[in-house]
Amino acid sequence: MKVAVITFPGSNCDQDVKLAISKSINAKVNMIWHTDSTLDKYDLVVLPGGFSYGDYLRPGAMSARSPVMRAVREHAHRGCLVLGICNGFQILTEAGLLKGTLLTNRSQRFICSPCWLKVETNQTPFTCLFNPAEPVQFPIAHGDGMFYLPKEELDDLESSGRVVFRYVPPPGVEPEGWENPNGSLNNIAGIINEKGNVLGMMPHPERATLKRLGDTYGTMLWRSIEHWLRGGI
Amino acid sequence: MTPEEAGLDTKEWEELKSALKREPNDLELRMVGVMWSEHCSYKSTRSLLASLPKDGPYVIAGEGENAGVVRLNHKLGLAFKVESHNHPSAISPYEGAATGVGGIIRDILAMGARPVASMDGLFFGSSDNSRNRRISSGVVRGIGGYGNAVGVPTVGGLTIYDQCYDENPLVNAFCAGILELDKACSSKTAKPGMQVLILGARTGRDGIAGAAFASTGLSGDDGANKPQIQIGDPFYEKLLIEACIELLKEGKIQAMQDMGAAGILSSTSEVAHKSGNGIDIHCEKIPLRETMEPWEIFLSESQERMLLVCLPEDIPYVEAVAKKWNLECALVGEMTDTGFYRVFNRGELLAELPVGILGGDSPVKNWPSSPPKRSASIKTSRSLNAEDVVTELLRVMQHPSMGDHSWIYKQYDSMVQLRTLLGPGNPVAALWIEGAGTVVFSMEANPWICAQDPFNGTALVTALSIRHLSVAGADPMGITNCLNFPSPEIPEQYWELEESVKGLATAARELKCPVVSGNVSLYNESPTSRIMPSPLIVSAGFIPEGINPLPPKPSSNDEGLEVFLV
Amino acid sequence: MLYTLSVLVRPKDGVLDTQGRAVMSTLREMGNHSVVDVSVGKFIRLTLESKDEESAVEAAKAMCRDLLCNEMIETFTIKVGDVSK
Amino acid sequence: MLYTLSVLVRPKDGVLDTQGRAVMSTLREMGNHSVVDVSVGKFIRLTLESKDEESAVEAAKAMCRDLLCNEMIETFTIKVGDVSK
Ligand SMILES: Nc1ncnc2c1ncn2[C@@H]1O[C@H](COP(=O)(O)OP(=O)(O)O)[C@@H](O)[C@H]1O
Repeated sequence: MKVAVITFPGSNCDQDVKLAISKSINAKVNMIWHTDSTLDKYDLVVLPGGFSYGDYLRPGAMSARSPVMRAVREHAHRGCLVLGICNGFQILTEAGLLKGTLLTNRSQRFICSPCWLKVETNQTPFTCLFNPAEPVQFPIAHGDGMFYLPKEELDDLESSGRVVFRYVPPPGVEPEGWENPNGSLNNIAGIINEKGNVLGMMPHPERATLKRLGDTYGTMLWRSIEHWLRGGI
Repeated sequence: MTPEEAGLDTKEWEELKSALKREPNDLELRMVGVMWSEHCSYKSTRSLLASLPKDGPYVIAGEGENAGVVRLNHKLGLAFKVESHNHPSAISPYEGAATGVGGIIRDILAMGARPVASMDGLFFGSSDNSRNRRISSGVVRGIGGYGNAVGVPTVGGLTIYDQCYDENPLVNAFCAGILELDKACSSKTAKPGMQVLILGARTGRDGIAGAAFASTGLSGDDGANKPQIQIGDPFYEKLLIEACIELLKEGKIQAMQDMGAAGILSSTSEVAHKSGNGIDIHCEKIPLRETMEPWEIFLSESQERMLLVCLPEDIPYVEAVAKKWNLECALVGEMTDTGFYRVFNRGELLAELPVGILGGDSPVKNWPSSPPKRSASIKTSRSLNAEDVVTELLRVMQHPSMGDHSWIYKQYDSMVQLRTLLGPGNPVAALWIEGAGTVVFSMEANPWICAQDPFNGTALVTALSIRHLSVAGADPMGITNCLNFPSPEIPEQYWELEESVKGLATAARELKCPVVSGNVSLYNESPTSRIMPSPLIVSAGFIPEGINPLPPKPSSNDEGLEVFLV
Repeated sequence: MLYTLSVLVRPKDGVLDTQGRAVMSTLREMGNHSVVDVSVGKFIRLTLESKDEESAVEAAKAMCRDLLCNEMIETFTIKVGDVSK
Repeated sequence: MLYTLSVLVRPKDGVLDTQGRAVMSTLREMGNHSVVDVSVGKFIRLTLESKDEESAVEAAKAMCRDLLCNEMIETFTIKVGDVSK
């Protein structure tokens, strides 16, 4: 399996993603520079987290217009897999590859903390090995993670089952009075496109991969992708 | 410009003239004024700091470098340092704290290390007023805003509240980096004939003479200090880090220096002085954002710039890497064997000073020292009954300094780079270093004890910090420290500083944990208040690979286990 | 000819303007009870080379659509000159 | 009476405009070579209750000093009405 991790100026989780993937599955991971214009022969393209272009203007706005994004778009149109994590998710929405936008957290503050998620569907290449009944824990670290989409489109997203990850209260905490960390509509933490090959998520699976750092729920995401690419679902 | 305006007293002015055997011109005078300021020259503390133990089994580089370096194994080293950004943070909390983080990161980078972790020591006023709230929220946002974006995790810190910081908040920024020992960088390795480049941002009129500003008390009139503030751009810094590391990997940097206080002037004169050479700088080659006078160019503290010293044949390579990362790169001068610091503008010689005058041979100041007369109200011992103990304990526990600081560290990315074993919220911070083992940091301060007894207080804080390492199972490697004090010009205050340094030296020596780097911030006082002696200590420890690190965190399964007091 | 244009970008409606709401509540906490609404947007000043004013405005419009404004959540207005002058 | 005021906050001349620098280089990379300068600031629209225009402007000025503008690095201008209209 061949993976491309794109480095935009200001990306800072690119090496982390590479490390997490290499430690979890049998994959060759290449770093791709934002000015490159081709992305042939990759099974998975990852847009990593960070502060590309310093989050200036709007997070992800400038990266979405960089040369490599044309290749990412073609790659997505061919039906190949694209994963955007955190800033990568913001870039995918700015590039129009995913619906919606990520607004500044309701608290107006950056939040770095562990976070519980429900996997809404395992009918995607990214989640096929997850058990939707079991919540998982991926950390979040962002200032702009409040998912927003106008009402009709949001309803459409929900009814077509394209919400993949949702924030849920930590185990033992009552949903009553609980608020998601950033104010996201419908507690949305990650969504997929209509075709089902482009996933964007605010939480960081690569930060929940290495055993010595704690939980390893993230490994399941990498293994799902590997499993799906081998033809299983 | 008079000598006084340049910040020189009569004695210094006489010394300068006799060293030069002539009167300096305007530009020279300004340059000397800044380099002889407290902030750049350590003139009040140089002799005190000489007593600190500096050598130990782990130490590779210490004195006179941008940061201390200790050895983890035969391949890898750890560079670390803490630095104050107190005055700028008081004036403009967000920008001041942010550029503090940026500056210490560049110090670590200058050793040839990749910055891997930050910590912040914050001392805020305790009075509940809008100014204090503005300062604390601005500082925290600034530290997060810079650290998060630049991709260096903030893995711990310390927050102290006391009224003495109402007017004089303190922001101490710590950073650590990992380097390959055979690629370590130093300003000592520059040689005549090598080229001098500035990599990074253009120079503008920000933070001019900030170093001199940091060497005086706050005037109370914020307005007057306004133009001196620098603006940080973590995005640009991230590019600068990556570009420098790429160049280091390829061995294209012979010597490197960050541009901190007194910008181009201090970085270039330090390289020349420490390597024992001379240097020629050509003013017109320095990329500017706006038209500026030569003295402004030399003193500007524009952020996100590094000084590189490279071999002539490597210049095209360096320029290509700069282009890739979209950074300005300009060849501005060359190392010489003249022993002189020379400034040219389009060939015209503007300044010519012996390198030593700028780089280190500034006159020292010996302030009078006298122990304060203890007021009778301070009792050294007092008998307490059980009830008193509970009351006192509750009083201490309710102090905001003991409170929950998670509102602060939740705003910091503590996990990026995937090394954080223990982040904020733990007694120590711990990082996993691939190919070496676990590095542990402990940051401590206790100004209240230091105010009672600066010698024992500082020794105690140092011992506490090192004890934290031992509890985590780590072998102490070295200490960095930030000495935050009020003006040394008052004999009682100078005495406190003296005692504190002695306390640090004694504890470090006894506990065999050498002081590898540090920073002094004096004049933390306003017309109406001064800070308590506030030395801050960070110690670094190591647990080699293969040894089971860090005792497990207490958990509910521990019920029934016995507790020992050792 | 060099033209200076002011691009004013505003959040589309009150619901989305979390920053505006945060600023308003801070302003009120600080004692400014007369404030009834705050919206926080961007003021982007462009200086560009163009043959005439009309094409300068057209160019700016295109830049707004392509980059400066996210039309899902924001609206923009272009004014000739620097509106802050 | 209700007054609407436009507050335009800009990076001070000479102060590094980190956003403007990044936006300009992206605009140019996208092919807008005619752009020679970009500055990114804030457009804050305030609506407030006031007895007359003059005191509305005075109130807005105070809010700028206290919160909306960091005069160390920014300058502000207040215009009566919504400049984006
Ligand atoms: N300014 C800060 N930045 C990051 N972490 C902080 C900060 N202040 C406190 N912390 C974290 O909060 C925890 C408790 O802080 P503190 O009460 O000062 O420490 P302790 O009581 O363990 O000496 C520590 O783990 C520390 O790392």
